[in-house]
Amino acid sequence: MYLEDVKILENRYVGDKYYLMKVRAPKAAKAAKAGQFFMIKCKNDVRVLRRPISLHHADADNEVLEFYYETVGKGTAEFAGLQTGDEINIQGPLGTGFDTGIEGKKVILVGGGMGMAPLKLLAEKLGEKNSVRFIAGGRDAGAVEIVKNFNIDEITVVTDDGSVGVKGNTVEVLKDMLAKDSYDLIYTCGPHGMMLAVADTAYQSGVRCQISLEERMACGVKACVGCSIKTKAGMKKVCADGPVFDAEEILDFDPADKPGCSCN
Amino acid sequence: MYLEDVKILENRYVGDKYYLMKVRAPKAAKAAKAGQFFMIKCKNDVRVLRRPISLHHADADNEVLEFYYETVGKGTAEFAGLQTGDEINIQGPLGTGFDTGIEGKKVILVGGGMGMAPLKLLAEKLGEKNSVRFIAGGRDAGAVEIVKNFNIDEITVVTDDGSVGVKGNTVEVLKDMLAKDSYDLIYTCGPHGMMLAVADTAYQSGVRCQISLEERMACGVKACVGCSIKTKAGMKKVCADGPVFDAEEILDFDPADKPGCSCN
Amino acid sequence: MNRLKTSFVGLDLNNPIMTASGCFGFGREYKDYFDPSELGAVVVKGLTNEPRDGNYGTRIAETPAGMLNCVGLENPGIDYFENVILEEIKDITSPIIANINGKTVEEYIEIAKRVEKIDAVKAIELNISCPNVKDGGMAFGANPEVAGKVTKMVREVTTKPIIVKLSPNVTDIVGIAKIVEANGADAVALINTLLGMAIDIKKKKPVLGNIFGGLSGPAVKPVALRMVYQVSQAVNIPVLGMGGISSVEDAIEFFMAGANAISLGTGIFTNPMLPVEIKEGLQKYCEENNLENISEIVGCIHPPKAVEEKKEKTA
Amino acid sequence: MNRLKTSFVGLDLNNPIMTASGCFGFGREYKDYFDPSELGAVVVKGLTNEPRDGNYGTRIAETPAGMLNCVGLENPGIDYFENVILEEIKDITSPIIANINGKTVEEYIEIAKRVEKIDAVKAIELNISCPNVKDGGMAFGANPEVAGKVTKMVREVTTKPIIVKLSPNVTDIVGIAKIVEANGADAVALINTLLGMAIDIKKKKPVLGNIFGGLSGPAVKPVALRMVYQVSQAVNIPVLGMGGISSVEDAIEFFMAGANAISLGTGIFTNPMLPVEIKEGLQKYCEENNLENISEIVGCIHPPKAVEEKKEKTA
Ligand SMILES: Cc1cc2nc3c(=O)[nH]c(=O)nc-3n(C[C@H](O)[C@H](O)[C@H](O)COP(=O)(O)OP(=O)(O)OC[C@H]3O[C@@H](n4cnc5c(N)ncnc54)[C@H](O)[C@@H]3O)c2cc1C
Ligand SMILES: Cc1cc2nc3c(=O)[nH]c(=O)nc-3n(C[C@H](O)[C@H](O)[C@H](O)COP(=O)(O)OP(=O)(O)OC[C@H]3O[C@@H](n4cnc5c(N)ncnc54)[C@H](O)[C@@H]3O)c2cc1C
Ligand SMILES: Cc1cc2nc3c(=O)[nH]c(=O)nc-3n(C[C@H](O)[C@H](O)[C@H](O)COP(=O)(O)O)c2cc1C
Ligand SMILES: Cc1cc2nc3c(=O)[nH]c(=O)nc-3n(C[C@H](O)[C@H](O)[C@H](O)COP(=O)(O)O)c2cc1C
Ligand code: FES
Ligand code: FES
Repeated sequence: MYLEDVKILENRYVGDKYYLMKVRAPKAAKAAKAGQFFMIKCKNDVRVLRRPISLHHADADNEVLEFYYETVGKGTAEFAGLQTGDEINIQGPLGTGFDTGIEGKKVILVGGGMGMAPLKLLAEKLGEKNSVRFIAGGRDAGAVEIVKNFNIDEITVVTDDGSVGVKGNTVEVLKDMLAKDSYDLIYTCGPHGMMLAVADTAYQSGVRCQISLEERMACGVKACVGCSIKTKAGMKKVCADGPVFDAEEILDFDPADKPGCSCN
Repeated sequence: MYLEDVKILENRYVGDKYYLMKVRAPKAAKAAKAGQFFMIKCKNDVRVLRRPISLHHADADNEVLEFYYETVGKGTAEFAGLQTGDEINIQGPLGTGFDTGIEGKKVILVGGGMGMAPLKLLAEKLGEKNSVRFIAGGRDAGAVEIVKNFNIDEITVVTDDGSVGVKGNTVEVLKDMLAKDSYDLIYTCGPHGMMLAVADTAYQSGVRCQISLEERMACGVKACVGCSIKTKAGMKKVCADGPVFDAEEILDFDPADKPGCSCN
Repeated sequence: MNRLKTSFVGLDLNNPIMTASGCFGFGREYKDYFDPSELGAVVVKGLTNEPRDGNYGTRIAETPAGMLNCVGLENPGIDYFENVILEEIKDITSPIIANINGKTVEEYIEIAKRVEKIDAVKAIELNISCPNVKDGGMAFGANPEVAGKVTKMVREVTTKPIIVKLSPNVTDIVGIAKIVEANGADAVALINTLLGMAIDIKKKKPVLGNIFGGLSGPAVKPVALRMVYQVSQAVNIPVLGMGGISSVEDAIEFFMAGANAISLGTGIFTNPMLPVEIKEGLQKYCEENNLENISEIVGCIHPPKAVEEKKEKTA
Repeated sequence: MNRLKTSFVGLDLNNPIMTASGCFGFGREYKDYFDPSELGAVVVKGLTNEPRDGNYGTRIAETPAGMLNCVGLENPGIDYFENVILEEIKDITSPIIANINGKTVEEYIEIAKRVEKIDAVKAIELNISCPNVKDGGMAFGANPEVAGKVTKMVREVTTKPIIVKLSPNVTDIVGIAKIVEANGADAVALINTLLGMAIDIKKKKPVLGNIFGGLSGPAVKPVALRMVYQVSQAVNIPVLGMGGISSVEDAIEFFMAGANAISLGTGIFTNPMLPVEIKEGLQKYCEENNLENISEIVGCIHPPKAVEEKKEKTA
C-alpha cells in the first residue's frame, strides 16, 4: 500500500455518467492486482473521506493506472472536473483482489455499469491462461461504451434499451451461456441486485462465483471497522478481506437496517 | 450590491506576499467607489465565510475590477492559486467608501503594505480635482512594487529596509510633510498600528483623517453584527457604516478582550 | 401552484422558510439580493429591553465548515425596534417574528409584554440559550426547570404564538422540549449554536474576545438533524428546524427529520441567494415528486410507530 | 534533541501523540505508511469481554468536514485480543492502551480485571460514552453519578492508570470530569463523538443503519477545544485532547487549550501520514519557538488566575 501524489495524464468522459482517468503512479502500478482498489482523496476539504475506486487497469511498464468511475455525488463530480496535469493523492492498492491464479479454465465475467471497472484488468490477466467470456451490461450505449477500452475478443454487450448489443440484461445472457456450455468460474461486479442474481444463478448451476462488494468506507485498511459484512467465517472487512469474496461466503447480503447501539 | 460570478482576467504575483487580480464584473464595475469592498467566496467549501477584499480599482468602461491582496491564510492562498479564466463569486460593492466629494483641497494618502489596496482608485478620483500626495510604505521593495500600478505622480516610497525609496516609515514622512506645509485631509489604510499613528499625527496637526478599518466579517451587510466598533455615535458596523470612518469618531480602537456573554 | 404553503403556529406562511435570528439583521439588510417578502417569515435579530453593545473584541471566527460568533446580543433595544426599525421594514409582507432574550426571568417577561403590544410582530421566538445571570450563569435552556418556568411566565403575558428556541448544549434535548411544550410553547425551534472556541496560535490567545462562541454552519448539521428527529417525535407541537442548512438537499433532510419549517442562518452569509434557491428548489422537488405540499415529507423517516402515536395525539 | 518527550499518567512517551480509539485498528493496520512505534502510544479499538458483531447496515456517513459512524463496538473480544492480536503487535515499542467498554457496570469491571492481568497493556482508556442498558439506555458518561461509580469500581480492580474518556453530549462536561477525577481517574480523554445523524433523501431513510451515529472530524474541533479548555482548568489530572485534529496547527491549538497529549482519529483516514507529519511539525515548532519541550505551551492561553490555582493544587 502506497500513498502517492500522482499526476493525471488523462481524464475523459466516456458515456452516460462515466469517466476514465489515467494517472502516472510508479509504485502502485507495479504492485496493483485485478480487483484491488484505491482510496482517492478529495481536494475540497469539506469532504474528509477518501473515495474508494477500483483499479480499472494497471500498466506496470508505463507506470500507468486507470480508473473508470461514475459521477454519483459531489466527490466523484469533483474527480470529473480534474484536468490533465492536476495532482491527486491516491492510497493503495488495497484489498485482496480476484483470484487470478487459475489456469486452463473456462470462465465468465459479468459486469454491469460501473461494475465494469475492475473487470478490464481481470479479463486481461485471466485471458492469458484461460478461456474468458465477458458479458457487459448497461442502461444504454453510453453505459457500455467503455468496452471499446477492453483488450478482449469474446464480449457480449447487453443494454436495457437495446441501443447497442443485445436488448435485455446480463443475467439472462448468463443463464443462456450456462445452459449451453459448462464453466468453471464466474466473476461479477455491478449493481447490488445484479450481483445477487448472478451469484444465485451461479449457485443454481453449481459454479463458483466471485463477487466484488461495496460498502461505505472510512479507512480502507481495516482500521475503522466501518465496512463489515457477515460471512461464514465471521465478520469480515470489505476493504481488507475483500472487496472480492466467494459469493457463498457471504451470509447477509442485505442486512436489514435495525437500530443497535450508537457506540462507535 | 450585486452577487456576480465573474471571470478572472489576470491574477499575478506582485511582490512580497501580494497579488493582483483583475476580473470582468459588468455591474459592479459601474457601481463601485473608492473605499468600498467585496466579499469574495472561497471555492473550498470547508470555508463558509467570504473574504472581505477592498476595491483596488474599477474601470467602468471596460467593466474591470482590480483586487490587490496579501496571502495571509488559506482563503487568500486559495485566491492566489486561481487562474485566468476561472470563475469566482463576488458580492459587492459594499460599505460606504471614502469621502471623494471634495474639490480644490490638498490631501495626503498614507498607505502601508496591503493598505495600499483601497488607495489606487482613491488617488485617481481625488486627483481629478485636488492636489494629492501619496506616501507608500512597506517592508521592502516587493511590498511597494504595486505603486508601479498607480496612475499618480506625487508619490513618496518608504521601506523598512530602504531597499527602495526612503528608508524609514510612513509616519515619519507624514510628519515631515505636515511640518513643511498645510493640508486639508489625510486618508489612510494600512496596519492597525500605523493607522493609529497616522490618525494621532493628523489629530495633533488638526487635520481631518479618514481611516479604513478591518474587522472579521460574516455577512458584510450589517446582518450579523459581527464587525461592530464603538463610535461617538454608538455601535457602528465596519461593513456597512464603514469600512471608512473619520478617525475622531472611533472611541475604542483597541478594545481589550474581555469575556462578556457567550450569546450570539 | 404554490406547494410550499405552510401553516405554522397559526400563521399562514407562503412557504416554510424563515431566517435564523441574528443572521438576517432586521429584514432589510439583504434586500438588494432578494425581496424579504419572498420568505415564509422573517425572524429578526435577538432583542432585549435595553439596547446592548454586545461583546468586546473579535466576534467572528471561521472553523471547518462552520463559524463561531460571540456577538453578545448587540441590539438596539425594543424601543428603537418598535419606533424605527418596524417603520423601515413595514413593506415586508411576510410575518415578522421577534427573537427575545433576557438575563433574568423578569427581563424576559418585560420584553414579552412589550412585544405583545406590537401588532407588526406575529410571533415570539423565545431564545433560552442565554446565560441566566441569577442562577449561576448557565443558560435558561440548560436547566429543564428554568426552561419550563420562563416559558410559562412568558406564556402568561402574551397571546402571540411562542416558539421556544432550544440550546443544543444539553444532555437531554427531548426532556427540555417536552417541558417547554407542557408550559405552553406553541412550537420549538432548534438548534441554537453549539458552544465552541478557536485559538489563534500565533497570538497565543482565543480568537474570540469572549473566548467562547456559538458554532453554526454545515459543521453542526448532523447534530441539528439528530435533535430535530428526536424532538419532533417526542412533542406534539411543530418544530422549526435549523443548523447548517446550505442547500435544497439539506432543507429536505430537515423536513424528513421532522421539521415543519426551517430557518436559514450561516448559509446566507456564504450564499445570499440561498433562501430563494431553497424556495425554488423545494417547489421543484414537490412538483417532481408529485407532492401537493411539502408537508407531506415532514417526518417521513420517523419509525411508523412514532408517526401513528403522534397522529393520534394531535388528532 | 527530542522536544516532545511527555510523561502521561506515569508513562514515559516519546511524544504526546496517540491514536484515537477506533481509528487505528489494533496498531498494525497503517504499518505500510509508518511505523506505529513512532507514536507516543497506541490506543486500540474499543474492547468488550465478548466478541461483538456491531451494528447492522451502513455504518459510515460523510458530513460537512466530518463523518458519522455507528460501528456499534464491533470487536473480536478480549480473549482474541490477548491471545492473537497482542502477539501480532508485539514489535510495537510504544505503550499499548486498551479502550474498554461495557453495557453494565459489571461488564466494565470484568473487562478491567482481564486487562489488569495483561502486561502488554500499559493503561486503560475507560470509555463511558456507551449506552447504559441497565439504567435506561443513556450513556454512562451522561450521568455524573454513574460516571463516578463506574470509574470507582474500575479503579478498585486495576493498578493500571485509568484515562476516563468523556462523552461531549452533556450539559456539564466539567462536572463529569470532576467526578471521575474524584473517583480515581488518572486522566481524562475528550472528546468522544457528538451524537448526530444524516438522511438519504433519495431513499427516504437515515443513512446509518442505526439511525444515529457519532460525529467526528474537523467539524467538531471547536466544541472539542472548548471542552478541553474548560476541563483542563477545572481538574488537576492530565487531559488527553482530541476531536478533529488534522494538522500541526490543530494540534498546537489543543496543547494551548490545555491538553497534555492528543489523539488523532478521523484525520488519519483523510491523511494516513498525519501522525508523522504532526510529530515532525511539533518538533519543528518547538525548535523555532525555543521550547525545550512541547509541554511549555500546554494551557498557555488559560487566564493567569486559573494557571496559578492549578499550579498550587498540583504542587
Ligand atoms: C471497493 C470499492 C470499489 C469501488 N470502485 C468504484 C469504481 O471503480 N468506479 C466507481 O465509479 N465507483 C466505485 N465505487 C463506488 C464509489 O466509491 C462511490 O460511487 C463514490 O464513493 C461516491 O462518492 P461521491 O462523493 O460521488 O458520492 P456521495 O454519495 O456524495 O458520497 C457520500 C459518501 O458515501 C460514500 N459512498 C457513496 N456511494 C458509495 C458506494 N457505492 N460505495 C462505497 N461508498 C459510497 C462516499 O465514498 C462518501 O463517503 C467503489 C466502491 C467500493 C467500496
Ligand atoms: C473591509 C476590509 C477590506 C479588506 N481589504 C483587503 C484587501 O484589499 N487586500 C487584502 O489583502 N486584504 C484585505 N482585507 C483583509 C482580508 O480580508 C484578510 O486578509 C483575509 O480575509 C484573510 O483570509 P485568509 O483565509 O487568507 O486568512 P485566515 O486568517 O485563515 O482567515 C480566517 C478568518 O479570519 C478572517 N480574517 C483574517 N484576517 C482578517 C483581516 N485582517 N480582516 C478581516 N478578516 C480577517 C478571514 O476573513 C476568515 O474569516 C480586508 C479586510 C476588510 C475587513
Ligand atoms: C452571527 C449570528 C448571530 C446569531 N444571533 C442569534 C440571536 O440573536 N438569537 C438567537 O436565538 N439565535 C441567534 N443565532 C443562532 C441562529 O439563529 C441559528 O440558531 C444558528 O446559527 C444555527 O443555524 P445556522 O447553522 O443555519 O446558522 C445567531 C447565529 C449567528 C451565526
Ligand atoms: C470509526 C470510529 C470508531 C471509533 N471507535 C471508538 C471506540 O471504540 N472507543 C472510543 O472510545 N472511541 C471511539 N471513537 C471515537 C474516537 O476515538 C474519537 O474520540 C473521536 O473520533 C474524535 O476524534 P477525531 O475527530 O479526531 O476522530 C471512534 C471514532 C470513529 C470515527
Ligand atoms: S473501511 Fe475501515 S475497516 Fe474497512
Ligand atoms: S459583517 Fe455582518 S454586520 Fe458587519
